Amino acid sequence: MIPILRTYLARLLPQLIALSAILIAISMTFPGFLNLEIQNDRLYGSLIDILNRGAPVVLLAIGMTVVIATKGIDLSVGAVMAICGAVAASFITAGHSLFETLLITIAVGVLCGMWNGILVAVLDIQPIIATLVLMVAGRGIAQLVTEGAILTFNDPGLIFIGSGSFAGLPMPVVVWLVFGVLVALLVRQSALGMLIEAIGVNRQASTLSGVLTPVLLIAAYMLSGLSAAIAGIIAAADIRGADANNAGLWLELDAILAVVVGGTSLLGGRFSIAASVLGAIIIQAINTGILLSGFPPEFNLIIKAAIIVFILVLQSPRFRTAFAFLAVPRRAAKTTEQEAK
Amino acid sequence: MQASSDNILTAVRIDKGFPGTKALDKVDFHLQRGEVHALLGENGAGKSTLIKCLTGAYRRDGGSILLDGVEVDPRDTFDAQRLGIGTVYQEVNLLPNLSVAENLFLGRQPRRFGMVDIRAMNRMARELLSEYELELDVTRALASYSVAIQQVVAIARAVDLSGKVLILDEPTASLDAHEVAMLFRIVRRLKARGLGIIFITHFLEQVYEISDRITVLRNGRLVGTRNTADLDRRDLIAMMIGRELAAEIHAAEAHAAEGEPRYRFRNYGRRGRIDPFDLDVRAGEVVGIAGLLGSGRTETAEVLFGAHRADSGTAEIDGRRVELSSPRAAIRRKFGFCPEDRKTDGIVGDLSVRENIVLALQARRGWTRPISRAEQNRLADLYIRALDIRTADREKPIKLLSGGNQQKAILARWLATEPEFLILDEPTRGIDVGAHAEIVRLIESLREKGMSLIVISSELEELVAYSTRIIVLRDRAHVAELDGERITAHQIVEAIAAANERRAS
Amino acid sequence: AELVVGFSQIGSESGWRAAETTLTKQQAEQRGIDLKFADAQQKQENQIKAIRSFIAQGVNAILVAPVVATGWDEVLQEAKDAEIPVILLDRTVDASDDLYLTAVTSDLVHEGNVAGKWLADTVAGKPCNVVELQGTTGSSPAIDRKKGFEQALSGHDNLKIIRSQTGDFTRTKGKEVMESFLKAEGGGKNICALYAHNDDMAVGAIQAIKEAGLKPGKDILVVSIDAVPDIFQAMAAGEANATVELTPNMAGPAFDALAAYLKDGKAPAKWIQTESKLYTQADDPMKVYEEKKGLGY
Amino acid sequence: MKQKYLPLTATILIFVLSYALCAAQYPNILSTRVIGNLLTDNAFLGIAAVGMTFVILSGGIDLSVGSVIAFTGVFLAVVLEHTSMHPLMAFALVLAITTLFGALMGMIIHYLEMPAFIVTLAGMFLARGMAFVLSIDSIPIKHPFYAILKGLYYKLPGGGRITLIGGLMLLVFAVGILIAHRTRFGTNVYALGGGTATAKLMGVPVASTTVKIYALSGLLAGLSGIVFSLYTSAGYSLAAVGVELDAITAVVIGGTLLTGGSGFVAGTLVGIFIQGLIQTYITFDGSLSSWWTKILIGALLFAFILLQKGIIHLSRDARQRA
Ligand SMILES: Nc1ncnc2c1ncn2[C@@H]1O[C@H](COP(=O)(O)OP(=O)(O)OP(=O)(O)O)[C@@H](O)[C@H]1O
Ligand SMILES: Nc1ncnc2c1ncn2[C@@H]1O[C@H](COP(=O)(O)OP(=O)(O)OP(=O)(O)O)[C@@H](O)[C@H]1O
Ligand SMILES: [Mg+2]
Ligand SMILES: [Mg+2]
Repeated sequence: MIPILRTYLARLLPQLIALSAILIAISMTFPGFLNLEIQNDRLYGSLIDILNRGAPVVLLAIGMTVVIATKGIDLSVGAVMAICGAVAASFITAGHSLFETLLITIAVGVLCGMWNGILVAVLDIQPIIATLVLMVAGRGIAQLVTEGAILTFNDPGLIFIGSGSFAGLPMPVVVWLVFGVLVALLVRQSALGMLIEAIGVNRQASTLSGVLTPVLLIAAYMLSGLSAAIAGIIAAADIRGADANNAGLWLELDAILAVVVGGTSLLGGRFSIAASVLGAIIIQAINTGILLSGFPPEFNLIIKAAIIVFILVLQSPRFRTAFAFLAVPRRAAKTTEQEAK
Repeated sequence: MQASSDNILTAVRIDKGFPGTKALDKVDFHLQRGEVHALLGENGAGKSTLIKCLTGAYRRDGGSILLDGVEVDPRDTFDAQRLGIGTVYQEVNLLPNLSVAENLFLGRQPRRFGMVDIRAMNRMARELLSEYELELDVTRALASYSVAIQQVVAIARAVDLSGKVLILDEPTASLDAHEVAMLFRIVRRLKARGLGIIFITHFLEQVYEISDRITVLRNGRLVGTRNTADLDRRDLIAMMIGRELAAEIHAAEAHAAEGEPRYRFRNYGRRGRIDPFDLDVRAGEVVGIAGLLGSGRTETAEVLFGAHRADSGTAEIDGRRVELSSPRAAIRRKFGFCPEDRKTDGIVGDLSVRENIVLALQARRGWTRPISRAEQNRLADLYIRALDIRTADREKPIKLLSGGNQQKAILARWLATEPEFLILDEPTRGIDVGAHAEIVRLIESLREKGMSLIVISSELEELVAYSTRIIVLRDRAHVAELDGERITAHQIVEAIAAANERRAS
Repeated sequence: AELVVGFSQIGSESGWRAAETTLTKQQAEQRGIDLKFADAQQKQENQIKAIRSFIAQGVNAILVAPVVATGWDEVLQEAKDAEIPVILLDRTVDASDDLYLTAVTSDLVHEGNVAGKWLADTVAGKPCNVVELQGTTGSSPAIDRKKGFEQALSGHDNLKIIRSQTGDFTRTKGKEVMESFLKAEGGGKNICALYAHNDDMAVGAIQAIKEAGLKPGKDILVVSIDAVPDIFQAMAAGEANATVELTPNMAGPAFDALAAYLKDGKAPAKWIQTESKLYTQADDPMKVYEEKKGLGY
Repeated sequence: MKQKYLPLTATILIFVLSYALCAAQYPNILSTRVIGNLLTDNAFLGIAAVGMTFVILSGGIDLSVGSVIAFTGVFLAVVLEHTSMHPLMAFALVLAITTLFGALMGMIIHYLEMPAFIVTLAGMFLARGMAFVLSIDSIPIKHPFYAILKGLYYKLPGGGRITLIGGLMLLVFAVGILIAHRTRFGTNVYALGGGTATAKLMGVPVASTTVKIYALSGLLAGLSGIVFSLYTSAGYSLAAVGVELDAITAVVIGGTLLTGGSGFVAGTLVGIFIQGLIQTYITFDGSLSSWWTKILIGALLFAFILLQKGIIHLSRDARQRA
């Protein structure tokens, strides 16, 4: 167990370092940043805000990771979020029960994912373009549902998902934690993870080895649709209304960024859900840090770009090899250790 | 070893390490003007790595390179080309999306008024290829031609680039006898012109046919350099593998299989790929498939395995009709298929050797029943040992293995599924002598255990050694079947020639 | 013959704009006008394309809700050359005023000013720290509503804008940014008032204030702009204090002016300014809510 | 006909077909005005898409073009307003900046081995951020030289115009086609798309080619920004949001594979026209709500891709049978 834990930590090390660096940097400019207190049975503080506000991107990143691992990309997640938010709001206001609403919404999200998956796996359309179709049309569909307005609702159950709390944590955090753990267990305790990585690296060789490529590809996009549905529900529940115009707008880029910051290659193959979640949290930490910093908003983008470039440069393979001499003694130690076994 | 003034290329104490591997350890290498110098060694000995260091594709860790007595340091392959070193790297290394002509003249296209003169380029390309007896539409994408043709194009390009040195890393792996002969004619001509030629291969006949001197590497170290004439085959093999080889491919013994055919294909085929054919395979039988390049051998295998769905005919196993509509369906029937093009159809490059080995087995079990890590390790170790796959450890990404070792890992992938019907398309391509003999032995033992095998190979000697029957292909059709006494290399050549004559007339 | 009017709308980025679109279509229908609607998806180039193709189709008049003030001279000149009158809706442009018939807009700076005045009057000299939720960085409502508000505050040294960040005109961002304001300002204790460039952000921010355990409307005064239905609900609940109306019915006056112009060539005034009416909790918010909620907000 | 021209031919066929269909419904679409507009209105997009074509052919992607266009516009507006620099001088300056910006991204992509998607995404944030810092206001450009440039057009019979910028786009396409198919650099671009590792082994100067590709894309994005500033006579930091996606779509509709290595610059022009046609059709129709507009654009995009696939598939089958 311990060696597995160690390889796990080694995988996540760059992300953990980046996150700590950002948190430290923020807390130096804004002293109260690390404070946590309990208020109304709920943890309260900027750190919790990061986890909470990061929920949509974390969720999207979880699905996106799997899609990217298959060498795909899903640009439609933002639009699917909007669709699902709109569907949830319209069902709950039409008097359906919370359970029915959630079920339908999730079904819609999964269906959207399936559509993408079929375009990619069966019609063999390139993922960027295949999902661009739904990215463009999806927001229209969402607006069709809400007729361009913000569809507000008062159902306490649905609102609870957005702003309630469980065991001291805001519900969105609980949701993504549970979802992330479930997905990670699903892919790593079954053979899905390896098969998906195989498809991402060499689809043809995988098919020839008997891997059920089309089905797994479709499943990957369906998972992404599911993540987007949950993210959409949370986003709508958070503001007690479905904003089809703006929900999830450009979030697909943040999600992709999160996956890359998490160290998963856009060329497919090896992936780590946990690292992507950390990536999303890093991005949210940057956003929250910018908000707390009090800089005028015209600097937001520049600050964000600079920090991202910095993190990516630190992570880039070249940079790492350039500083490989730092790691050499450690690696040598590891080999001798292995030989000793 | 004296540094003769005749040396055109001298490499001194070349070092190259990869994480976990010392690929080259102070290797010296001297290439003379007007000689063909064979560079030999087992899979993973470091041959390709040495080549890549010489041509700047890898940065060497240490050592120096002299070209014509002048120290050079090619920073990249472009540099090496400018210095007059033309290279064919091991895997076909041309660009499939470019036209044949563009591949030939990439980076040195003829220009007029600053623009590339496409017409002149195509004309030059046709002229260049006519030396190789190839009449191609040079404006078509390279991908539309077979691996063999691509290989010839790669050779043509390298030869044209080599002002001083020509390096050929297993250029003959996917060529048949005819093309090899043609290549050798060209090599001799270049040699007469005073070029130095480095030639890497695992075919020892070819070594003796063409080379003047031999340098052997083992585990990244120089074993020695000898005159070919002074070194007999046994000693050479001993130099390469560090021990005596029990026996090389032994002579054929007739082993006709008994009993009813287990696998029965009737009128099986796919339009545009392979004409309908009948095929029966018994348990404990090896059916060899012979034919020239592009004769449809790979297509036969792919149709049998369901990689391309057959559009005519029926398949029966043990008398029961089966649909082999996809690789999955075939694998469910305990089929296995080791493809010819390992780079695109075989290896899953970024995954580890272990994962590559268990992939097909895992795919057959389905994703819900993962093979435990311990079991994966056991399988991987088992086959790494059984097939002698040279790798630092089982977690190494397979793309970092040498070509021959990748081939063995793919073979292991299928053996792990314990197939009953195994199709091997060029299983020994790029495999060293030692391993070659082992694979032949392996095929024998699988046959003895009652497995049915279909083996495609361009090496007739090898086919003759293990086949119980041989099918000869021509123009995408099965044209002859040899069995019993008639299984000899001579008969196969006859059958192909007869077919060719018929085509010619 | 039937009057054909092209309408180049910015897009559908908010409930307010959806209402404007709905009302424009309604108004056109009432007057028997054949309205050609083109949605520009927030892009000026699409608006220019739309106007050009309206000209190519030979419509009788064009309505434009320009996404940005600059860059219209050329295409307006083309319309003028083709003798098609152009009316600007809800935002003005930086072009010479003989290129269009009239502009039906509110005064964005004035809106900010009204909001600022209300705040200044309400706090009546007491010291008050204000946080500001800006609209989309660079958009003209964000720039002008900020300017107007700051003008109203100048001279009132008791009022200070302590934090100002963009909330992109959306509820989600409004809530998120407000959360960070609250954290940054001692859990909200230092904040006395919130000024949001639109109601949507205010609605989001109100939720953030509530979740932080404070009472919006009392602990923190909330003033915003647009007067969309949801803010009236909040006002009725005592959670918002004031809003400045931006009417979505710009098309009514525009069509009236157009009809007059086409009938006897009477050029209307170059600027038809809509009222920037201030609503407070005293204005029976529930009644206004009921009036507004069917308008497609 | 050659296999490799198939996607291009399919695209052209689809365009002609749909143009005919539109014209049958709205005869006005045949007017020279509409055709002139198609050129003028899409000029900036077309120019940016040429750069994008090269990037995609090489197997990369450039998400920064929209922001670079906005930055260019704001930069020009600020410079022309606050200094007495001649616009031509300002053009040269801004082109130098955007080219350098592109080259820098290319260097990061190559030397740090980072994926183009992410590097250019950061570039996108950075360029728009720079635009914001220069000015958040939209600034009109009133320089007389702009008026002169805008006065340059060729009047077609029927009221249409071939404007300077429309002509410039055609010129850029012509040069782009020449570079892609008639220069060593062009072949190297395709070579990178065929596989960087292989290209490297074949002696393609991968580093300099990559840098040049992104520099070219930066240059053309800058040029596109100049065209956009001529088009609107203004600089605005929120301009041209999402143009990169339009450009990518045009490139792909034009038959270029996003995986790189295969496609045509000329196809991109047809892709631009197809997109322009969709827009024109929707405004001529004029009955669609905002949301139906989006849905229809998505559906048409899908239909075009499907049609293209279908045509390629059919003709390939026909050939195999022949
Ligand atoms: N890029 C790389 N990274 C890590 N290890 C490598 C890399 N390339 C080669 N190796 C290792 O270096 C050793 C020598 O490989 P090389 O390809 O030179 O063998 P070879 O003699 O050409 O074998 P073959 O006959 O199979 O082609 C092998 O152990 C291989 O695994
Ligand atoms: N003359 C040709 N023109 C176009 N394509 C060809 C031609 N010959 C072969 N090919 C293609 O090249 C590929 C390889 O040919 P094929 O598989 O038939 O060879 P083979 O008989 O298996 O020989 P080998 O296994 O030695 O390559 C096939 O995809 C085939 O379609
Ligand atoms: Mg080798
Ligand atoms: Mg073959």
